[in-house]
Amino acid sequence: MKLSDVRDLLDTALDILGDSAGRVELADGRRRVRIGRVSASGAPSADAVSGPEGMRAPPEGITIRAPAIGVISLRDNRTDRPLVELGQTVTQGQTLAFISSMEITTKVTAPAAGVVEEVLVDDGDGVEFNAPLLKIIPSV
Amino acid sequence: MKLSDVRDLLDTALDILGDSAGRVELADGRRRVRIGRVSASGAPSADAVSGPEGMRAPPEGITIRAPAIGVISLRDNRTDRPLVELGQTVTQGQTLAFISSMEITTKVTAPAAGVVEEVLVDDGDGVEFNAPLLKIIPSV
Amino acid sequence: MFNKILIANRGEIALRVIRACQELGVSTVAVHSTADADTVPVSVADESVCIGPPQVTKSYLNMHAILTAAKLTGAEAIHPGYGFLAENETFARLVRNSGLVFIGPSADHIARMGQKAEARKTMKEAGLPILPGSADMVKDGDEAKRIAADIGYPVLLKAAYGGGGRGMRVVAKEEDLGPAFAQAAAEAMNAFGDGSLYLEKFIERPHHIEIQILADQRGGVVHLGERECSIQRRHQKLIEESPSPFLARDRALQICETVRQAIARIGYEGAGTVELIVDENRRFYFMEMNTRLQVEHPITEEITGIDIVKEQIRIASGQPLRFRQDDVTFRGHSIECRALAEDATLDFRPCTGTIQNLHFGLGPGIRVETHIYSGYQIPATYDSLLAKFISWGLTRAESISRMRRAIRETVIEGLPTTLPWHSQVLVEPDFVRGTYTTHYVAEHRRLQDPAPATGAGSGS
Amino acid sequence: MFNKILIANRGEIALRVIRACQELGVSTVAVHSTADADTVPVSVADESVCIGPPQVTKSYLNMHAILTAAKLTGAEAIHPGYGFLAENETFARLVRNSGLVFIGPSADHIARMGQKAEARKTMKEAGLPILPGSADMVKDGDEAKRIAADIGYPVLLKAAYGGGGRGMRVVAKEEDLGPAFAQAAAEAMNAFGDGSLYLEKFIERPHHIEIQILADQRGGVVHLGERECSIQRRHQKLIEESPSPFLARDRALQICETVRQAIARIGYEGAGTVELIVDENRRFYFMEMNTRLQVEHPITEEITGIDIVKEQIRIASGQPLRFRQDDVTFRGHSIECRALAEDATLDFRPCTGTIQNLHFGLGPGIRVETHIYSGYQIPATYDSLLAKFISWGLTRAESISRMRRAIRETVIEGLPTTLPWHSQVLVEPDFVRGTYTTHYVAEHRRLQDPAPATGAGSGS
Repeated sequence: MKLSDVRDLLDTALDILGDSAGRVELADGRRRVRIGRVSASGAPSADAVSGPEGMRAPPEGITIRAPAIGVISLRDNRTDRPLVELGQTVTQGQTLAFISSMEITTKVTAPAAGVVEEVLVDDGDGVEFNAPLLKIIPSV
Repeated sequence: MKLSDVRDLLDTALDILGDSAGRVELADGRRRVRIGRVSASGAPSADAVSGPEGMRAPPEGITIRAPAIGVISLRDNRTDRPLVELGQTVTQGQTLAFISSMEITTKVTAPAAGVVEEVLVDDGDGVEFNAPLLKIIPSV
Repeated sequence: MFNKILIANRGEIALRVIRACQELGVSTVAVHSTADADTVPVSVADESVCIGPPQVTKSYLNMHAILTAAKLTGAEAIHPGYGFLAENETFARLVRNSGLVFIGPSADHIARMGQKAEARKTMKEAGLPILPGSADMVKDGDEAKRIAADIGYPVLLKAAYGGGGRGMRVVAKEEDLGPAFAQAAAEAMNAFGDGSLYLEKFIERPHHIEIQILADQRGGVVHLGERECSIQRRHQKLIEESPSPFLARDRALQICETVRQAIARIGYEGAGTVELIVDENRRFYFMEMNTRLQVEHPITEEITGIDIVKEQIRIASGQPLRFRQDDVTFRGHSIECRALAEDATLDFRPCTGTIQNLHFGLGPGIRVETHIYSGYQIPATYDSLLAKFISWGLTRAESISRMRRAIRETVIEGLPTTLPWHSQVLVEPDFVRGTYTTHYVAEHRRLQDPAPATGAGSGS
Repeated sequence: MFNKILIANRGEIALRVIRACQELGVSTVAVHSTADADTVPVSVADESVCIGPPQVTKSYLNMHAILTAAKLTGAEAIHPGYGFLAENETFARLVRNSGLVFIGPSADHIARMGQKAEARKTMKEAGLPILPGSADMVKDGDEAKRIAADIGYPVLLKAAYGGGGRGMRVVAKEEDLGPAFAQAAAEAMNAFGDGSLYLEKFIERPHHIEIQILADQRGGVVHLGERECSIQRRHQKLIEESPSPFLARDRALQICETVRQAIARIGYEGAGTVELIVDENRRFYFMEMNTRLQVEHPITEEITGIDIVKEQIRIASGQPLRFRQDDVTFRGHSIECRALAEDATLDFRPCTGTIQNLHFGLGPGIRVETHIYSGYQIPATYDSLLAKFISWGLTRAESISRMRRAIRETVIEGLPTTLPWHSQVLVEPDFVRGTYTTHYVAEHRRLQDPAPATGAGSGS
């Protein structure tokens, strides 16, 4: 089974089994696995911009993809605090994540200023090259 | 090469090499071959029915196909005269040709009364099952 | 060698024969019905001739049309493939009387082997054991007991004019024979209007094993080993393999040699297959002879390296065999899976449809014999064989693993096929161990259950 | 045996290795660039991981990305295929230092065989003849004459830092050597800024013949016969065959055995190929060793029945070879034609395009190794190999006739391929007779002429 297949499968599972926050916990005594789709609650939704002045298209989200294969870290190495939170406004060039592949660590930075709409991976996940990591809605 | 390919090839050759009657003669000392496309001069053409009353579609020709594989004879066995001529009016059930396959001879008859528009084979040709032999324009 | 051969068949076997001709530098004429105009053999042959409408009696069984096609195209010989006119003595005679060569045995041999009783008599005289039983119909229970005492229990009572199991009884001991005879006779009378019964030795765990023979016009005869064909349903083979996993090599070669000598005695010519029934104790009995190419001939080609179709053509052209028995070597193991347009979950119900998407898993040790292509519409008129998957491996295990892998990679969309069933057989323990008999399909009905969602193609 | 193997390659060879793993019951991880996401090996593998963008340096040559993929998926071993990292000593070392198994020889053997001079020294010590010549650069015409007198005329002068024929002279007799030396040195100085020259024996009609070796971790070494690979252009092979039509069987086996013993002496492990140059008199000289699987390995598999890729994996997992030299048998003849996305009429110019229509001529004795499918877009980034056609026949003539027939039936539309050229070679008298050398492609340039309208695919 391919990584993308797993992703699709989990997506379906969450639709069926997920709680209100879109999360499922699986535990078998020895291990506990939490699967969650990170919802874009803090980000402006398409609805929010509709209305009298809402005829223009909603701002398009930018998907930030993995620049390398490796293990993703969403936390600051020293403080252990999340690098970014959902709904947070980021500046262009701001560090969003790190990917470690063997001894090499690659920084994932914001290509534009904007608001973090979605985080598509969990801290510690293995990610393929080009895998979608986060979505940001660029500031207009 | 298939029989149908040969037919197409000959068709093209006739377009290029044929005389005004659409015939070509090939001879190599030992053998002489005449290839000819039988034109439908005697049959009413589409042009003939156009004009003020010509809005209806031209009468559709019926293609008479070989009911068996074999060698075709377009002549009366006893008189050696052609069974039908181009432009000739035939009655339903009239014998148009014979196909001999081993000891068996199959009669080709007109499925409807009409005018012989086109003869697509030469006397003595080998024909496949279902090969087009003649076209007749049925009497309306 | 011939200049031009007409192939009086269709589908994969027509293509197989055309390829053999091309390799020999012989021109080919494909004959076809109107339904088969757009098929691969027709497009690959040097010439093609439409001989009739879809109905086989008016096309592929139409002897006059086929002979006329041969005359019109100047073909010198006719290869009948298998099925259709391949074992028709009249056709073989007609072809020869027309001054053409029939690629196969003499009409006399076809005739003799086509009659079951005559075939058994001939081969018994030639030295092959025959299943013990009543030579003729059995009068009554007492006569049955005398014969049974002679051949030993268990015995099988069979309706002379029957089929489908009616009027059939297996009897294990003498005291049951009287009542069984009465019941079977009554049942046969009821079903077929005639209560006549035969009696023969009952083989509890039979193997259908066949021996491939090649014989030239000068008395040269070789065998190409055996094929195990026990996996059948309604007498149609679904999987064949060579060598047989049931026979030790020395026993197999012993049987093959006995058959070879018998075939030499009857003066047979061409390719032929001797079908045997082999019992639990590896005793064998002659059942019948197929005087033609078999569907499953490729597995023998894979292990011997000999192209049986080309040898048929060489023999028919008068050439002697280019090898003697000692020159025939056997390497590795080969399996054939017949992908049929049938739904195994509905008791192998034939299906039609259009091939929507087609991809064959190929690679090392895999040969696919097929005439289908993406967009090909399977006609309901003809048989259901879509493709033969033939695997070869240095060992039986390798041959199985390659077949699994090839089928797993294969995509045939547009209609059900037997491949999901084959996939399940290829991992089923009795098959993997090679311990199976002609009862295999019936004893493993659960393999016909609809496959789980993970896909029956999964070979792991 | 391993539980999971990562295949660090793409295209047909990735598929070939995945199939071998599946037959061994080993899980597979396909790594791929973004350009290769929709390819057959990616879809057939149990898992797939995207490791980088289309550029090979960032994907298929990206050692860290590949090792990371292995770590993330839990693969225990890495098969490098051919090309890319297959002969990269650093990668082999990195893999082993990461606690994984590199399916191939030791980094030391890769390193030693990767340096031409070092490889020749090693194999000379191990007992293989080396092309006679100056070990070092030649000072002047007088030294050249002394060496030439020793090794015999004709000799070849070669620019030490050159290529493309500049600074190169063939000298047939001593009186011409002085002037030729001066000219070649001047030409080399002009072209490369250095006039240094080597001198070696000139082989007028050379054959490129290679020996396939398998060596386990316990000193077991077997050869699997030779391959004749003389039909090349710009050092890329276009047709290979086994056995070589140039060598009598006893001479071929003598050479193979000499090579086998030499390989045993250097303690090599895994599959490997020893490339030889063979002269008019069947004398052979070691040229180089490829410490990996060769593109043309299938022809050896066809005649020996041994699955070289599976043996590579077994060896890497620590298993001893399951056969000794005496157990290796050779049957028949096999030919490979490499169908490349190149236009032979434009001096084999590489082409790209989308496969529009695809149909492979299959049938007896034909194996096709390919990753292409109908609708597949050939990326310009990678090499031009579309499919390998491998034919087998009991004789060389049968192998050739089957290859002709298979190519004639094959349809690959959407871009030019080398198949029309191959079709012409397969009926060209020098090829059919088997009398060709490495000059074949150059000496038969007319085969590169645009084909007549009747179609180059016509094999008759």
